[in-house]
Amino acid sequence: MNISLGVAKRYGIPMTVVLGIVFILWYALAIAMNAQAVIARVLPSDWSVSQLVVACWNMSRPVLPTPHQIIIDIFNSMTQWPVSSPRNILYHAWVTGEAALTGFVMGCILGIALAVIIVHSKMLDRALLPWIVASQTIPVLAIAPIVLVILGSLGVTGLFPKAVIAMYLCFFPITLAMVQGLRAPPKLQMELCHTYAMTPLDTFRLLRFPSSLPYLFPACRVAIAAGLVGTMVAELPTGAQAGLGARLLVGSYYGNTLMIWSALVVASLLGLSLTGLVSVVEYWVMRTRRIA
Amino acid sequence: MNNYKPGTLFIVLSFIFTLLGLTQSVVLNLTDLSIHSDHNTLLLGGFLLATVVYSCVSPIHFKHVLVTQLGTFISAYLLIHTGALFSPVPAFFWFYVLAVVLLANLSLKYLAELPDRQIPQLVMTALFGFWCLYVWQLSVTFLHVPQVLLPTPTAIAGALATHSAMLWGDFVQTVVKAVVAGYLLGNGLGIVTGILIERSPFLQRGFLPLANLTSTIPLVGIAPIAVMWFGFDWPSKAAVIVLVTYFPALVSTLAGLHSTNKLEGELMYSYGANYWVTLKMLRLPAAMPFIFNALKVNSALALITAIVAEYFGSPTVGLGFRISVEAARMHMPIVWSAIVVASVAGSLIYAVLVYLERRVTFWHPAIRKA
Amino acid sequence: MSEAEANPHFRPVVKTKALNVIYPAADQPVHALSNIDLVIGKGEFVSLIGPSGCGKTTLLRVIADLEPITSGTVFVNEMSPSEARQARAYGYVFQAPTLLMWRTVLENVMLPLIIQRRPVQEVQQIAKEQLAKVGLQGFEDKYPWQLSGGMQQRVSIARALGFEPKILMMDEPFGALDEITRNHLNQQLQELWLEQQRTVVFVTHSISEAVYLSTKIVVMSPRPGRIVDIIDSPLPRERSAALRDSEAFIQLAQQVRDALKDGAL
Amino acid sequence: MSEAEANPHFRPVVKTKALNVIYPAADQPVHALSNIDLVIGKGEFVSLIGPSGCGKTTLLRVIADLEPITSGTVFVNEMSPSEARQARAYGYVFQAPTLLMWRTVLENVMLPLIIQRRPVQEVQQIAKEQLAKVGLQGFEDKYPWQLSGGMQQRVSIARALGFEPKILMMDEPFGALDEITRNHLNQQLQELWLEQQRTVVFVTHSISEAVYLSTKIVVMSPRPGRIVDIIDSPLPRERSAALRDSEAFIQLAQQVRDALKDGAL
Amino acid sequence: MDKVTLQLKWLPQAQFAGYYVAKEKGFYKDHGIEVTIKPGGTDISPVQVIAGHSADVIVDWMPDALAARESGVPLVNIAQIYNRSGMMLTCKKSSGIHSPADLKGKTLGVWYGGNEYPFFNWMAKLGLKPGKDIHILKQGFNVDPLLRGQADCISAMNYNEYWQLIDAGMKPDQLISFPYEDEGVSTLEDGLYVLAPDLKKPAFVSKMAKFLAGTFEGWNYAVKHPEEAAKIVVAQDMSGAATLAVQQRQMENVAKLITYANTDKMGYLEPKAYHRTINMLLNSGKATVIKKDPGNSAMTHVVWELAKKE
Ligand SMILES: Nc1ncnc2c1ncn2[C@@H]1O[C@H](COP(=O)(O)OP(=O)(O)OP(=O)(O)O)[C@@H](O)[C@H]1O
Ligand SMILES: Nc1ncnc2c1ncn2[C@@H]1O[C@H](COP(=O)(O)OP(=O)(O)OP(=O)(O)O)[C@@H](O)[C@H]1O
Ligand SMILES: Cc1ncc(C[n+]2csc(CCO)c2C)c(N)n1
Ligand SMILES: [Mg+2]
Ligand SMILES: [Mg+2]
Repeated sequence: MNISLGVAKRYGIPMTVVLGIVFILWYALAIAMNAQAVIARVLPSDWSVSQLVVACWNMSRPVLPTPHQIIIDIFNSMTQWPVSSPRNILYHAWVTGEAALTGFVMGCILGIALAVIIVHSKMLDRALLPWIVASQTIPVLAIAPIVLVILGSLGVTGLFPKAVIAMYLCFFPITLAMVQGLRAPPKLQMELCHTYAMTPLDTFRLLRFPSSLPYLFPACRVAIAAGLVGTMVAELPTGAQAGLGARLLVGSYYGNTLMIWSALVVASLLGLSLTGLVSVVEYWVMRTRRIA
Repeated sequence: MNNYKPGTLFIVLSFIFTLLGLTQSVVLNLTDLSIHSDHNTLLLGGFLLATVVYSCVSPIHFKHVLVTQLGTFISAYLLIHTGALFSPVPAFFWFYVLAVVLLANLSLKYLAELPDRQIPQLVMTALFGFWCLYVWQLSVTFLHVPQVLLPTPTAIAGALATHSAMLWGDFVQTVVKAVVAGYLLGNGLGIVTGILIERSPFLQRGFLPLANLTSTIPLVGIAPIAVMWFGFDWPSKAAVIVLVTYFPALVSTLAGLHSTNKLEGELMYSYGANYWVTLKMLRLPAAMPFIFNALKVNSALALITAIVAEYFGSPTVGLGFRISVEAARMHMPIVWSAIVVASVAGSLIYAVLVYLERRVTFWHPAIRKA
Repeated sequence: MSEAEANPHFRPVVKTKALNVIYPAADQPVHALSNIDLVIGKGEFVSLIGPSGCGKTTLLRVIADLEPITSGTVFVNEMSPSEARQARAYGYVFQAPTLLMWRTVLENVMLPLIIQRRPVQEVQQIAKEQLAKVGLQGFEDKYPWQLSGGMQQRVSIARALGFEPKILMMDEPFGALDEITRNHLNQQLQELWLEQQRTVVFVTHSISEAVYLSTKIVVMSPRPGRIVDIIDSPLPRERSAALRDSEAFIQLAQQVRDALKDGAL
Repeated sequence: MSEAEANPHFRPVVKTKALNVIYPAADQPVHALSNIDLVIGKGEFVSLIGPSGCGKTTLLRVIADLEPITSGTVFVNEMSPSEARQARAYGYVFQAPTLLMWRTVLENVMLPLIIQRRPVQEVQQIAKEQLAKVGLQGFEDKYPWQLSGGMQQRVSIARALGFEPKILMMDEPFGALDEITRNHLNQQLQELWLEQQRTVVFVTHSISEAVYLSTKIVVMSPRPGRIVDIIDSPLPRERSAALRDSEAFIQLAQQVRDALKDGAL
Repeated sequence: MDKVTLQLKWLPQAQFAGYYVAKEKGFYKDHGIEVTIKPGGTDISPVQVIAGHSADVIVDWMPDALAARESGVPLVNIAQIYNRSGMMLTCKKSSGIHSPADLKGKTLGVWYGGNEYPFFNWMAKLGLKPGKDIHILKQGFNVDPLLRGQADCISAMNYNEYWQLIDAGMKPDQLISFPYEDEGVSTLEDGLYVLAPDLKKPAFVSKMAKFLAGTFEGWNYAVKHPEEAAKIVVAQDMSGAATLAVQQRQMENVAKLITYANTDKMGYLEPKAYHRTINMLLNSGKATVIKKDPGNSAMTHVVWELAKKE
């Protein structure tokens, strides 16, 4: 209770100020960007400035929608439809979040497994890492349809193919961080284990893995955000199925800017809560360690 | 002396698979007289066996490792020829494939055991890549995977050669224009803002949560908007890159500036050093490993972003344009050749960054060791 | 008021009054310094000695404006510690060597001088001399991680000496050194102090080191961290190696040892 | 052959012959150990003493299979150091405390016992006893960072003792401690060694510590790292605090001091 | 009951109403088959799906299907749903375009991904060289480029994008459209394609005949009842973006392209139209889609005739 109050005090005012500035800029930008279309298609020929401003901020197919339009759109979709309806944005957030989390878990497993074999195999250390780096320069959007089709031809459909794409984006930061983390134990600690003639498994369990946790968690935060992007990318080619990615696509397809921005905002909030989830786990796991 | 040889498991398995393949091919030859390729399958089996046995008895020294490597190459070459004789390929062929793959793995393991100076990193990486491509080629060819799903590496290489001029144009459009401009601007702004707001905890507390929020905005959502705002040509791609690279650079710069050791900070403090001196002498050098991390992560991110953004509208040139258009035309070899260009460009940028990082943060424990 | 303070030439450099430092902690706050009254005069060599955790480091840090105090007052040259720090009064040698990994040994020693914007020629000259004094000539162009822990600490010492600060604060600077090097450096420090009449506040665990170097020995005791005795040294200001075997030396050492034992009770 | 080795009961535990360790370096290789011939018998307490950089740590590391040798031979219990290590013959206390910061003090002490897959009950029991022996009862559930440097080092010592290794290797274990705690732990170590007849190889900078603890003192000298003298202690195996003031003690200390001085020339 | 999987070419919309209607109204079931309809998406290529054996039959446009044949996927048209092409180039009158000749020097949005061939053919006919006489943009999947003034003309389907422009506030008299059908460069759009080897299996052929019969019934019904068809389509949309008004209007426009609906020739591929499309593709400028004339191998009436007997 006390702590959350402190956090609110420390962050409340600065965030309000910064957000306030952002909103002011946003509304100003909305006028600048929408004016042309508003003048051409909405306003009567003898318009006044105040009419222009109001019209720009409430246009039905704006170039840049205003925050209140987005909030109202999200609010309407959440209140006017049951959660199980495809017209409720929460439904899409859930579909995306579920796949992203699954992919994240798979990415963690793959990422850690790769790091472990890289750290323990001289050959893979020298031969594999550059290819892992190269793998990340392959554009996901290009391979997503191929992966979806190939998995589809193997009879795998639904959540899993999306999770695979998410995994592809997740594992990389985790592998990099874990390779670093598993090598993080100071020389002296490794030598201590050496003098005890610890088995590699014991060394991993008792020293390497715990040492790597401070590296793992920040990477997890990056990874889960990347996984979310991956999931949404995977939802693009499959078009009209559910998910925030699909919302982005159909919003764009039907020229519904508000739908795009609502999906974007909800995606960001979803990303924030997923990274928050990782932070909570981190706080719990690392509670006995000193904050440097 | 400890006489355990690395990769014993690989030797044993490879040996078993060779024998399995050999016996099966002999049986097949005896039962089905219509096969006239006996000498070829037997030659392959014999050669494999010889290589496996040689690698088992030879010590791990430069020359012997090269012989093993060479034997593996010849076996792999014979394997392709053997496979071409049959349609569909017989079961023993796959035993040979397994044996060759294990042998390739073994020969790489031996190379890795040699001192670093004898075998440069690049050679290891290239060989590993070569064997991966080899397995890819074999599987696609002999499992009859449709080309529209996955082309063979040779087809991709062919497309690279025939369309080199076109791909060069795509490379210039996407990498030289969009990526370079967006990357420099995004990272530069991020680092500078990081340094500026580091002095103000107030701004940091206001900015960082926002930075977290925006870093979770998917770029696939921003790309269509950027095309809408900044047009079809490269500036819209650069704009998206600025947006996605800005916050990682900012956050890492801040983390780096905060990473200085307490004691070192107190030392400068006790000297009464002012902010800028401390920044120049202590905090920026200490932040460099973090900044380089961001630069490395951002390099891959920038490239992918440029390509993805081209999906949402582009002039008729660019790697993303090429990939999306040719994928729809079912010209998979061209799609993959564009992907190869993207990967090579990305890997080169990454390699340059790693080189710079080694020069700048030579003192960092992780780099010192190497 | 101690004997020395009664001296008409006595000019206080550090003065603490009813000083308390309490570290907040989740379970139980730690009373690291309790009611410390201490006066250090100009040109004095003061050693803080006491068992682990008695607050020696904390006291040093308070004087150098590195730690906020909970109550009481501290004056350094009639100023607050913060003002004294900004006037570049302190040279601090930490318990662990604190070298910048990206600077060579020479560049590390040059650091505080460069911050003072002295001409580079002169700065290099001074740094080289100081390195020679701690026996590290020939290591100028090495990086810190290429040196042993003891050598690194010697670089830290050279750095603090080159700086010519009004007050030299040393937190167990010789803890990582062998007896011979340590004695050698003790002697160097002694000569330097004699020559320059600098005020030194020195933390040590070694009774003989404290006795050999100090004009005043502050014996401390933990839980709560407090001063149990302040012993003014009867030894002459100039000290030689032979002194170690003298009666007065052994007697003073015994006095410190007893004070330590008393404090432990 | 030394006096002790002539003894029919003498059973060598460590034996090095013409041992050389040269660290390659870009500019000039460092000859860290040069032609070391050393025999350590079962149950001996051997101290390595010498100035900074003379190769004490390196010699310890070679024996414990932490450092490859350039030439010569090393045998430990008639085995190679690597085999001896795999037989879990070593308990090593490093120069700096080497605790895992995510394990409590008790869990840190339990570490080597756990990997031997001993029953948890017993392991806890032993760890608690050992912590009590180094004066840390009541700190079992603290984390290392909640302890001062000296306390951390005591945990390291407890950890090495609980393990009951055949050879106890200690690299300046008491360097970070104050004199009182140090003397106390010296005495404890002495009693323990007497009781369990363990072989100990001990690195120190302190002459009195070496003399007080050892049955054999190996005096080393740097550039190149070599043994200048091996002094068998004439003192009785059992040592008491009073011994420090005895004639024999002072004489032996002087002998070591002289050997160190000779080596320095 | 036989199972059939159908892969659509694009998002669920009235463009594919017939299949959804047939499924929802039980026409497929009446013929003894169970049909799974997989919606398409922007980058899901139906050809890849059928090559990966994840679908039995796909909806595709003929240029795409013929190009796929040359990439090694032997597609065969078994029925042609749309008899007319709905594709056109829509321009803003304000940019000074009144006839195809005015396109010179203008910026044109073009759909790539297999849909660009008729356009290039047309430009070749007009003698306009891409890059020199006209500036080309790869148009995304919406009409923004025209609305934002980034392009003077964009590609549009007369049943969809054109109406999005209207919905965005453009007036019909501000726009001018050049339907490819009128410019003589049209190609055959939505048709049903299967893999040639499958057609050798009698069981597959009879299954497909049942599928066609159900499909034709579905389309005939949808053309007659656009509102009900639109409702069915909207119910199938999982993205929650489709609206009844839009889909109903689309259905009405689509109906105009299925000229054989509710006649005996429903779904019949006119060989003349087939060959016209092939000829167009063989002559579509520098990079032709297909290099060889497939003759009659890319079409068959066998299944269609069997379906008539169902
Ligand atoms: N940052 C801190 N937070 C909480 N307690 C602290 C902190 N720093 C020191 N302490 C506690 O304050 C007391 C005094 O610590 P200090 O470091 O001054 O001791 P010291 O005399 O220098 O000991 P040593 O000889 O081991 O260096 C100790 O009990 C220590 O545990
Ligand atoms: N990894 C290394 N690479 C190069 N030189 C080294 C390395 N480790 C030690 N040395 C050098 O070898 C010599 C012996 O070092 P060692 O650490 O054994 O000394 P020591 O007697 O333990 O010193 P101290 O009392 O300072 O701990 C020194 O000159 C040192 O600089
Ligand atoms: C990215 C992209 N945009 C448009 C089309 C063309 N297209 C094919 S079917 C169809 C339905 C019409 O509403 C449209 C527009 C495409 N294939 N890919
Ligand atoms: Mg201290
Ligand atoms: Mg040492």
